[in-house]
Order: sequence, then structure tokens, then C-alpha cells
Amino acid sequence: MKTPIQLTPPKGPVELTLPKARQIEGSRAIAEAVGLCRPQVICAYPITPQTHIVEELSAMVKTGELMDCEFINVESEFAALSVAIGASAAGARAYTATSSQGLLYMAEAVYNASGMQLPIVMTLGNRAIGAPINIWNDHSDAMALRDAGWVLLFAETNQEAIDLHLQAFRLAEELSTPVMVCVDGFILTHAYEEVELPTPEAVDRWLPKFQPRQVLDPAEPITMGALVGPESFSEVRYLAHRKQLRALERIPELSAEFNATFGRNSGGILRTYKTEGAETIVLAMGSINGTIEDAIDELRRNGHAIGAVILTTFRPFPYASVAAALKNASQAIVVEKSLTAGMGGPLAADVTLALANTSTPVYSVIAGLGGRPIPQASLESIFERARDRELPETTFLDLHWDAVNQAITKELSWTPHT
Amino acid sequence: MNVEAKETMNVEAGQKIKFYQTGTLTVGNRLLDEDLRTVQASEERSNAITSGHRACQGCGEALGARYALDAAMRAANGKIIAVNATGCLEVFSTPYPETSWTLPWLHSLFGNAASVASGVAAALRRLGKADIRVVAQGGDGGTTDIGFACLSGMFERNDDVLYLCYDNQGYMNTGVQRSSATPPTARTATTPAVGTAPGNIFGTGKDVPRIAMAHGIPYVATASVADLHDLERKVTNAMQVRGARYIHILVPCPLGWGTVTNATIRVARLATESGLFPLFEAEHGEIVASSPIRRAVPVEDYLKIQSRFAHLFRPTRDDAHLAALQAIADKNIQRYNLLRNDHGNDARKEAA
Amino acid sequence: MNKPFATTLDVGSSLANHTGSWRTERPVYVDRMPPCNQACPAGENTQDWLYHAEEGNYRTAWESIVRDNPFPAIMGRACYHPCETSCNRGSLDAAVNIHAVERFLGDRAIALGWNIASSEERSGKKVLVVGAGPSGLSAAYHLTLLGHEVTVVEAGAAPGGMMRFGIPAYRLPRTIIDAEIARIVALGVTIRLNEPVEDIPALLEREGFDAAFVAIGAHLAKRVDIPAPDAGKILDAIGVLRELETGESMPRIGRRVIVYGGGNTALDVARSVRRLGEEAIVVYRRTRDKMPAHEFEVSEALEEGVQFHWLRTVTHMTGESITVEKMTLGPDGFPRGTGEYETIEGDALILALGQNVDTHVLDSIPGVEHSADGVVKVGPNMMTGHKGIFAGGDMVPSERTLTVAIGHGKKAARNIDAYLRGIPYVPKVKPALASFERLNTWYYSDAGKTVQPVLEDVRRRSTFEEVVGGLDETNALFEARRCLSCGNCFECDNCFGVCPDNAVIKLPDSAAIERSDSAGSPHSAPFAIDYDYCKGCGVCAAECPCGAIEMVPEEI
Amino acid sequence: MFQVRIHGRGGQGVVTAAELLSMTAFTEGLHAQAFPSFGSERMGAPVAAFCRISNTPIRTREPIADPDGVIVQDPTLIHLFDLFGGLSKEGFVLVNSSRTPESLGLSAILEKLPTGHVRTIPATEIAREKIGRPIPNIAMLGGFAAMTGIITLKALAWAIHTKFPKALAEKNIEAAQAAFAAVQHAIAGEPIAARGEELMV
Repeated sequence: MKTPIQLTPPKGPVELTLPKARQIEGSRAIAEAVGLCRPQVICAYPITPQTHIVEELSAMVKTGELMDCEFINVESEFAALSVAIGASAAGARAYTATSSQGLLYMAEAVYNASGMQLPIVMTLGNRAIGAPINIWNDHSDAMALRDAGWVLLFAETNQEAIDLHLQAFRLAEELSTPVMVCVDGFILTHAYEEVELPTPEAVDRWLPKFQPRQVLDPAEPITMGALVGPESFSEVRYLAHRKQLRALERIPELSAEFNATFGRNSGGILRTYKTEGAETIVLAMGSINGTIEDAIDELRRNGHAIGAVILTTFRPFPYASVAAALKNASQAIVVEKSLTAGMGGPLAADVTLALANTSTPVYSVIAGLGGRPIPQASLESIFERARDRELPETTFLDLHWDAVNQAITKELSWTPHT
Repeated sequence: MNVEAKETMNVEAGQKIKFYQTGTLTVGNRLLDEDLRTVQASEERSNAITSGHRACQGCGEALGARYALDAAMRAANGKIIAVNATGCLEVFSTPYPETSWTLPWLHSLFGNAASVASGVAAALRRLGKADIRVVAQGGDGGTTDIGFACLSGMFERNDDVLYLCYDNQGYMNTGVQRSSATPPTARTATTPAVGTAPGNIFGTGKDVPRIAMAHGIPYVATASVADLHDLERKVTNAMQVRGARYIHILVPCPLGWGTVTNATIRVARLATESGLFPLFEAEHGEIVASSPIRRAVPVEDYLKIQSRFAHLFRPTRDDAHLAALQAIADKNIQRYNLLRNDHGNDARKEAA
Repeated sequence: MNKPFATTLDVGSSLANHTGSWRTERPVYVDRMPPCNQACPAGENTQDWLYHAEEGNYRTAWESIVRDNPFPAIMGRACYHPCETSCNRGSLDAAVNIHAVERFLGDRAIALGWNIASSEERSGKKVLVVGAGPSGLSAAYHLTLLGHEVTVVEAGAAPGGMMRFGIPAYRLPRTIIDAEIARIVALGVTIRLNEPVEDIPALLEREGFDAAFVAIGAHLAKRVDIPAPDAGKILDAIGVLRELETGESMPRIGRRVIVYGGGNTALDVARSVRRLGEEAIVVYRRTRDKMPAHEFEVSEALEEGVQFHWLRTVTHMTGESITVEKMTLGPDGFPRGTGEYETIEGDALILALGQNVDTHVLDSIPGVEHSADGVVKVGPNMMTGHKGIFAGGDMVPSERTLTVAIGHGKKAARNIDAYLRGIPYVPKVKPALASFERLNTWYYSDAGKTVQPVLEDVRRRSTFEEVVGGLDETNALFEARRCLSCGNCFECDNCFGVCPDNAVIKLPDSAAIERSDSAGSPHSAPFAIDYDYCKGCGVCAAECPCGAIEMVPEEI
Repeated sequence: MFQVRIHGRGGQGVVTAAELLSMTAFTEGLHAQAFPSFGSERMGAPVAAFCRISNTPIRTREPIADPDGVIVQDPTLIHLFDLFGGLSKEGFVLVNSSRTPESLGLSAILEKLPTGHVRTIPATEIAREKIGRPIPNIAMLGGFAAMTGIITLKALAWAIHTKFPKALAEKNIEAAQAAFAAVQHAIAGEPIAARGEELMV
């Protein structure tokens, strides 16, 4: 139920100086955060809902707000990441952003960047993948390339999106590996909300000048991107795996350091919300966690022992951390904005694996596909059914069963050659 | 050399003796000043791609790459970064643990060499290293087909990259399949010499140098491993310019074309002398020069030494297709005025 | 730099991969016989001296010539240059104007007083040369260089033989002959003039010669019996030419002089007659294209107003005219009489029908054999049937040209040297011919032949000034550079450049000194194949302009 | 929590209105969240945008299904969609029209809500007058401020200054002020001046 509005009247005269925090669009906030990291080459190809980010950055470069940076407008996402690959290999801090089909169109380069260990940072404004064409938010794009060897971080809020970008550059360059920061399309990218951006000086202290691990340089020539045959390919892949595991160690350290530096707890592997004493723990990634937290507050008020795990680091997948966070729960509910047709929820599959040594059941809730709203009430209803042990293994939130059933019937009635 | 000889050479320098027994056509010429010889004549050449690579015997691409890159290296005082598309050149030069490259070199993907090079160029500009120049290179597949969008983008933005297309007219790395640069009627693994119209389709063609010109970029040229001086001059010209530049180099493939391994340069020469592969230069979208044919030959002379065209001659002669191929050559000859009468030494002396 | 494993590599590491194991054929540098060299009767290393000349090293070039032939200035004028006939460049545009370059070098040597240094080492052997013609002088020259003491005995009043008495001054100025012979004398050769030799064995015995070279030429004019009221009006060509050379004043041969014959001598005499201010008419029994004379002689003669009657034989002379029978060519190319006659006005008839050897000096020498026309039989080493007596030039079976005679002199000298030293003379094995098909002519620039200046017409009808001028340095250099260097590396760097595997090595200068001319070629390639990497594709061989690389199967 | 839903058509500045409303609230020291209806908006297409205002940080991301205020920038939408679905009993409705709510067929909603919670203002006309273009969004916000008291005109002016270049901001502020005054006049039960300078406060 809604609480009645109780607004406090404005206190004193309105300050006409820029406050520490600002009410700005998520894309603008991300663009400014990226700008604070002083990228040297930014390349972009527009795709909804990533557009505002690169528009802002292009303007920042044009106006001189972001100095010493090349902004390259390219003809495709494939080219965008390729330009970033070249720039990074030549020793520049490189950044790009995309969404959905764009990520798929650059897929080959996504694998290539990680294979060559180039510390590129990319923002992914998460969006569904067609067909049917759909411009709205879900996590299908990130899931499609979850195994490309990049570190994948999911932001819950625009504030976290900012913070994750600052941490992403550090992580990428320390380990020499690319990092993707996933931000829910529209829901975060187009939302105006309060964010706090650190000062350039603070960021300069946080993020040292880019020192590439390897660089194309006539003074010390190297061959990058050699052909590796069966005799060594496994070793290369194993080393990539090791690097991801190292990232798993480094991410919480960086988060702690970030907290100490900027006074904000963000990033890391995962966060828990009211998991103390929780029988049911909901696990999700990205912006849906805000609604989940509201729902949990509501259910807790009603005596439901429920909590949440907000997963920030999806790749490398933190099996141990997830298992630990869910250790005391009697059941886990994974709410995720993606569906692997014929399999179910990919995040739920990972969580199931994390809990393989326990008897804790994992319930999968597929929600928000293609931008379908996820109302708090619907979530509460699901969680209540879970409490009552009525939840099926996989639930499709607010699915229009009548439409589905009608289509199934029609499908079954069709036979070839008639 | 004795004193008298030196005097002679001085006399010569100031007077009208400009002719050398081998003119400016051989790789070197002991009678020329060293700086007028080709880069390839010099032991100091950079050997951008060095020995031990696994290219086939008589590989035109290995040769073309060294020709072009060594010239670029000279023009840029050795400060070159090369970006390579996937393909034969990449595969035969960099199998772990050995690389044949001696310059900084990056291979990313099949279709993105132009974009990766754009990125390298952007980084260098931003890092204050604009004295380091960027060369992108790929085969015809990586350039005219899968890499075409990236190439066009690089052109359109006028990024400071010299793109070298080593055209061997097919996907040789994967076993000789057809590309959009494969000539009509040619037999490849995907255009077999069977049926009523054997070999590659007689389409409308895809003239990438002219497409490059349509972008209005500062410099476009075609070149051939059969004319080293011309090739090096064009690479050198290209290196004098900033912005997007494109050189399309014909590099015969003995395996794919079905020629004997020693015929690589000869067949490239015949391609030009027949008019099928015109050599020209363009600046800002306009043709500024073409190389006249020295010794004109009918296209048949070019075709008949390649087994990929064998079906045009055996078991029966395919006059219709031979005429159609000759018509392509004739069109080039007309378009680029290749049979004009200023060929030979004069034109080359000017060039030198 | 912290290079990632496997995907990032150290540059140039492929040098560890020795691709030479792929090879089934290996390229090998070869030295081939250039056609010009092969065609030169004097055995000149034409390509070698052109090589030096094109670099402007004229002295070196000249020294190369005189290693084989002491008469560059004479050769450059009077040789009928078979080198040019065989020159591969002739198949491309026009043969290299070799003789003109040779003449340039020869003239330069005379002008600058270049001399030849003789070997310090003396053998103590004495050789007699009979006849100071081209063959004898050539032999004397080479024998002297080989360390022997040579005396030339000449019946005539001046040395030079047919150079002086057979070739008119307008083709070969006498100052040139004198200069080049003087250089031989300066080497230490003794020439005794006006000394006819009747008994060679006696002379050998008397003066202690260890060997003799006899080269007395062929001076007896062949005659045919032509009825005439005044036999004094029938002269022989060789005698006329000699008279022109030695006579105090020019003889008045006749107003309209008919020259009978179609060889070079016929034309020489006809052209000389023109220069004496008379009309000259050449009568020849076959057609123009069948004339043994060189085409340039015919065309120059025509330019100078010499008239020709082809397909005619002279049947008799009346004193005011001659009667000729018209001929026709049979299918075998030989002329046949038609039975039709005509009259040609003419008051003198010069027969230019060839010469025979005056053999009487040889008749007394035991073992020497000769044929009916006097030609002396010699063995492969040019020795006659009499031990220690060698013969050459026009008196032995061969083509009778200056250059052949000079070649005989050289060859005889080498054999005499071997004979004197008691060792067999083994000629060098000649490498295979550098034929036109072996060349890759695309690399040679298009360049037409340089034309030598020619004396103006009116002076050619009144004086014995030299008709054909020499090349200036610019033209000579240009012409030298037209040489294709058939069959022998000329350091164009093509192999070094066109190897897709960078498997050609440039040898350092010290190694280049090893260039051998063992195969008779001027120098070997200053390159080597790096067989560690050479895959044997053969591009180097195919793109070698001059065909100096050969692909040889590997033994596998 | 105070939740606002703004309806209009593409080109009328619906999304900007939501953003400005959130910025205004933020300027007041409140927490706010604005977001569009995430459509691929084209000129003329129906568009909605949302704004939440709260004393405490806002976590939820669900679309606003039960608003406390509904701003209708285009009255032609009234009968095409259920614009007032989920509206709270104490909610506000402000419609851009020079006509009365009754004449727009809003009687049903008028009856549900407290007096004075349903109003119309001629925002397009005000905008045309003050800005020179028929973009009603800022004027509507001015009217909404006067109507609800949830934001001050001063804070709105600051937000407008933040969002727009100076000249345009000043014109928009004039429009907001005019609309604010018009609503205040209406609240005071005084007749709204027809046009012109007297609207200025």
C-alpha cells in the first residue's frame, strides 16, 4: 500500500551553486564518469539506449570539457570496438559503449579484445535482442557474450554505474583485461536521479596514468595477435581463466579501496540486503534490485523472513561468494531479465551450480524481458508464493498466458502439407 | 673506381646521359646513385617480413608485403606500426612461437584491419606520437568483402592510415574460394569449372580502387609486384600525405591461380600489360597518372598460363568469354589511356 | 614490456624456421657465354669491356680489349663486327653498336697514350713471325706478353698487311694503324721490313729461333680469262688497293672503271675509284642480296654514286666497253646464263674475284701440306706439318677477315707458348651460350641504337677522309649501356629484390673479388643464395634479366 | 513519495518536463527520480514520462501505476487512454486547455478528487506568447507548482536555468511564472486575466 505523501517544505533559500550531488540523467552521469577517467580514444556507433552516453561524450570532447581525447564516429559497433582495440594496443586508454544488437555485431571483436588482453572499458546499455526487434531493457545482450572473457559488472543505480566505471578502468589496466559495465537501458541510462561525481583530482589519484602491459612501438617492436595452434592454445585459454580468477580476488579489494577513497560502498562481488535470518534469499543483477529491496521491506514488515543478494560481478562468476551469501537460506530465488530458450535462466543456472553442494533449491524467475515492467506487487506475489512453497522451478513473471496458450494451440494444430 | 671514371660520372650527371642499360626497371642498378635505387636493392632494407615465413613457394603476397612495407619504413624513418587482417599473410607469418615481422605488428580480426588501424592512428595522435605512421594491410577478402565497411569508414573519416590491399583475387588462405575480387570465369573451389558457364560468374565487378576514389581520399593507387619501382614510388607518395590512403597491389598466388611458382612476377606483369590490371594514381578522387603499357599483349597471353582459366581453352575454346575478358581489358585501356605513346624511358625517367 | 604468452611474440623469430628444406630445385648462379663473345673471331671478351665502359671505366675497358686484341681502334673501324650480328639486343630493338664503342675506346687510348705493360718474366725463347699483317702482329704481340722474344720479318715496306694494303683509308685512317702498331713495337717486338723470306727453316736455324709463325696472307689475285685487246686494262683489285696505298701519285686507271666481283674488296676498290674522281661500275653475277659484301658497304657505295649491274657476267672487253651476259638465278641460288648479252661502257676492268696464297715459300719446308689453291693445312694447335712452324691468317682455311686473322695470331701465340714450354695448351671450356630465350628482356629499357656521324656526301666523292665518325663520350656511354649482359650477372639486384623469402645474400666486396672468369665470362654474380631459407620457387631465375641463374634439381 | 505521470505527444517536451520536475525537487532538497516511458518516440505519438519525489532515497524502478499527480499536456489524449488509472484519491490533475475541465468531459474525475485538484490552464497559448513556440511543458510545471505546492517557482526557475541556455531559460521561466500566476488567480477565485503582461507576478 502506498504511504501518504509527507513532503518537507524547502529549507531556506534555494542554493544557486552546484551541489555536491546532482540530479542528472544516467547517461550524462556515466559520460562524466568516463570523462573523469581521461580516456584517450572513444569510439562509438549509436544504438538505443546507449546513444545518450556517447552523445554526451562527443559533446564533452568537442567543447573541450574532455581534453586530450579522440572521439571517433565509426560505421558500426564492429568498427567501434576494433578502433578501441587498435587504440589500446597502441597504448591509449580506450572506451566504447553499445547495446543489444550492437554487442552482437561486435561479438567477434569482443572475444578478440579479451584474447589479446587489452584493457578496454565498455558500457553496455542492456537491451533485449531480436527478433522480434525490441529496443527495451533486458539482459539478453550481456548473457549472449557472457563467456567472451570480459569482466562483466552490473550496476544497480546510476551512482553505482559511475562508481563501477571508475573501478572498471582500474581493474582493466591492472590486470590487462577488458571490462564491461552493464547498465540497464532506459531504466538507468535515461533516468534522472541523484548522483555524486568525484572531483577530477580525486579520480586522478584513484586511476594512475595508463601504463600498457604491451604496446605497439617501433622502438621495441612486437607481434601481437599471433596464430596459436593446438600445442599452446589450451595454455592460453587456461591463463585467461587464471586471469579471471585473479579479477575475482581483485574486485573486492578495489571496492574496499574505493570505499576508503570516495566514501561509497559500491562495486565488489555482491552485496546482501537483509539476509540475516532470511529463509528466502532473492538474487538479481542490475536496477531491478531497487524494486526487490522495496518488496523485501514490505514483506519483512509482514513478517516474511526474506532478504536479497545484489550480484555485481557476473563474470568471472563468484561461485564461492554466491554460495556463502546463500548459505543460510532455505531457498534461493533468482530474478533475471534473460531467458535461454530451451534451458531457462542462465543466471539461475550459475547460481544452481554455486549451490551444487547444498540442498538449497534455486527457483528461477524470468522477468522484465524486452522492457516488460516488473511491478513490486508482482514480485511480492512471487515471493509470497515462494514462502508458501508454491513456486514452480521456473516462473515467467506476469506472462500473458491467454496469448501464449492461444498461440500454442494454433501451433499444435498446424501440420505441414495442409 | 678510378679518377677518370669519376670525372666521367660527373660529366654524365651534368649532361644528358640519363639512360641506363636497365633503366629504372630492375630492382637495383649499380650505375644509379644509391638513393635512386629501390629500397629492395639495399641491404639496409628493413625486411619488414623476414625469412622463415611459411608462405608457399613463389608467394606474391609475401613479396608484395615486403616491397610495400619496406618502402613505407624508409619513408617513415622506420616508424611504422602495421595492422594486419586475418588471411594468408597473417597465418603464414605468425604461427606461434615464430613471427616473421620485424616491425610492431597487430593482427585482430578478418574484417576490422582498417578500424583497428584507425584506432592505432587515433591513439598515436593523442599520445603525441604522430611521427609514427600506421599501415593497415589485408588480402582482397579482408578488404573488398568482409572488411569493406570498416575500410569505407576509415576512408570517409580520412583517418591517417595507409591501407594496403594485397589482391590475389580469392580466399587463398581457406583453400581458394571466390571473393568479390575474383575475376569473371576464374575457377575457384566455390566457382568450379563445370556447367554451362564454368568458373566465376560474369558479374559487374567490384572496383575497390575506384570505390576508394569515390570517397575523395587524398591518395589512391594500384600497383603490382611486377613493377617494383612504381610500387615503391606509390608507397612513398602515399607516405608523404596525411589522411586515408589506399594502394591496391596485385599479388599473384601460384596455388590459387594455377601458375608455376616462378611465374609470379611474370603473370602479374602480364595482368598489367594486357590491360586487365591497370596501374594508376588518383588524388582526391581524380586520376592523376597512369602507367602506359610497355609491351601490349592480348588477355589470352595472361590467361593461358593460369590453370584457373584453363577451361577457356580446353577442351574447346570459349571465344565468347575470351572476348568478354578482352573487352574488360579494352575498357581499362581506354579509361586510363594505357596505350598512349609516351611509354618507356621518358615516362619512367620523369617518375624517377 | 610484459608480453602475454603465445599471442604476443618477439619480432623476427621466424628465422629459426629453416624453410630451405621445402626445396626441390635450387637456384645456382651461372656464367654463360654471351653471343657477342662467342662470335668474336679475335676472342674478345666484349661483354666484359662493355661492362667497364658503361661504368665510365674506359681504361679498364680498353685493357680488357687489348688482353685479346691489340687493335681496338682498327677493329672499331674495319671489323665487320659479327658480335653485332649475333647480339641478342638485335632481337629486342637493334644490336648494340659494339664496334663504335670499341673505336671510341681505341681512339681514346691513342689520344691519351695508353700503353700496355709487358710481363717482366722472360722465357728466353725466340719466336720468328713471318709477315707483319694482322695475324703476325697479333701473334707477335701475344707472344711478347707471354714472355718470348719476337722478331717479325716482313717482305713489304710497311707493317700492317691487309690492314694497310687492303682497306682504303676512308675506312681506316693510316694514323690509326701506325699508332696501334707502334704500341706493339713499344712492347719490344722487333719488326724487320723489306725482308722477303725464302727459306724459313734456314732462318730459324741461322738466328736461333725456337719456333715460327707464318702468316703471309693471300695476295695472289684470282683471275678469270677475259678476252681483251689490251690486257693492261684488266687489273686486279688487291693490286689497285696496294697501289693506292704505296704509289707516289694516284694512277689514272680509267674514266669509267668496271669492277667485277661482289665482295667487300670489290666495293672497297669501287669506292676508291670514286674518290679518284672516276665513275665506278660494279658488275656482279648474282643479285644484291647475294653479294658477299656487307650491306653497309653496298649502301654507302650507292650513296657515293657507285653504279651496280647485278646478274651479269663479264664475257669480254673491247677497250671501250665490256660485254656482259645477263644471268638468272636458278632454284639453287646459283646464276645461270641466259644467252642474252649487253654492253657496258667502260675503259678499265678491275677483277675482284678473291685471292690465293703465294705458297712458294712453304714448298721447301718438309712436312708442310697445302691444297691446290695454296691454303696451308694446320692442326688444331695451328701447327703445320713441320714441328715448330705454325701458320695462320688468310693462308690457312678460314674466313678471310682482319678479325679472324687477329684471332689466329692469339690462338697461335698460345699454342706456340705451350709448345715452347713443352706443355699442352688446353683451351678453356666454353660455357653454354646465353641465348635470347634465357633473357627476361622486360627489365631492359627501350633504347634505340646510336647512329654514328657520317661524312658529307661531296667529300666522300673526292677525298679519302674517314667516312664514318666516332661516337662522343656521351653516345659511347649510352651505347655501352645498351648491353644486355647476356648470361652474366651485371648486379641489377633483381634476385636480391624478388625473392619472396629474402634468401639472397649480397656478398661483401672481398668475396666479390673471387668472381671467376673461368667460364670465359667477365665476372660471376656477387650474390649467394641462402639455402637455409630458399624454398626453390625459381622467381629469381625467372626474373634475372640476363639469365645468370639456373634452377638445378636437388638430390633428394 | 509523490508520484507524477505526465502525458502528451512527442515534441511537447513530456520527458523534459519529468526531468525538470525531478531536478526541481532535487533542488528543494528532496530525492527524485524521473524516467520516460522508454518508447521510440516520434513527433506526435502519445508519450508518457514519470517522476517520483520523496523525502527518502528512491529505490524502486517500476513504472508509476498509481500516481499522485497527472499532467496532461494534450487534451486530445483524454479519451484515448485511461490517463487517470491508479490516481490517488488526493491526487491532482492538470490539463493543458483553455477550456474548463467540465467542457473537456472530466466530470467523473472532478467528482472523485477534492475541489481544486482538477484544473486546466492554456499552457500552449502561454508558451506561444512567452517562448514563441507551442511547447506547453514548462508552463504546465508552473501551473502544477501553483496547484500542488510540491515545488516552488524559485526552484523550478533554477532547474530551468540548469537545463536551458540563458535566453531560452528566461523565456521559459516567464511562461512558468505566467502559468503559476494564472493558477494562483484561479485558486483565489479571481477571474483569469485574458492575456498579456498582467499575468506577470
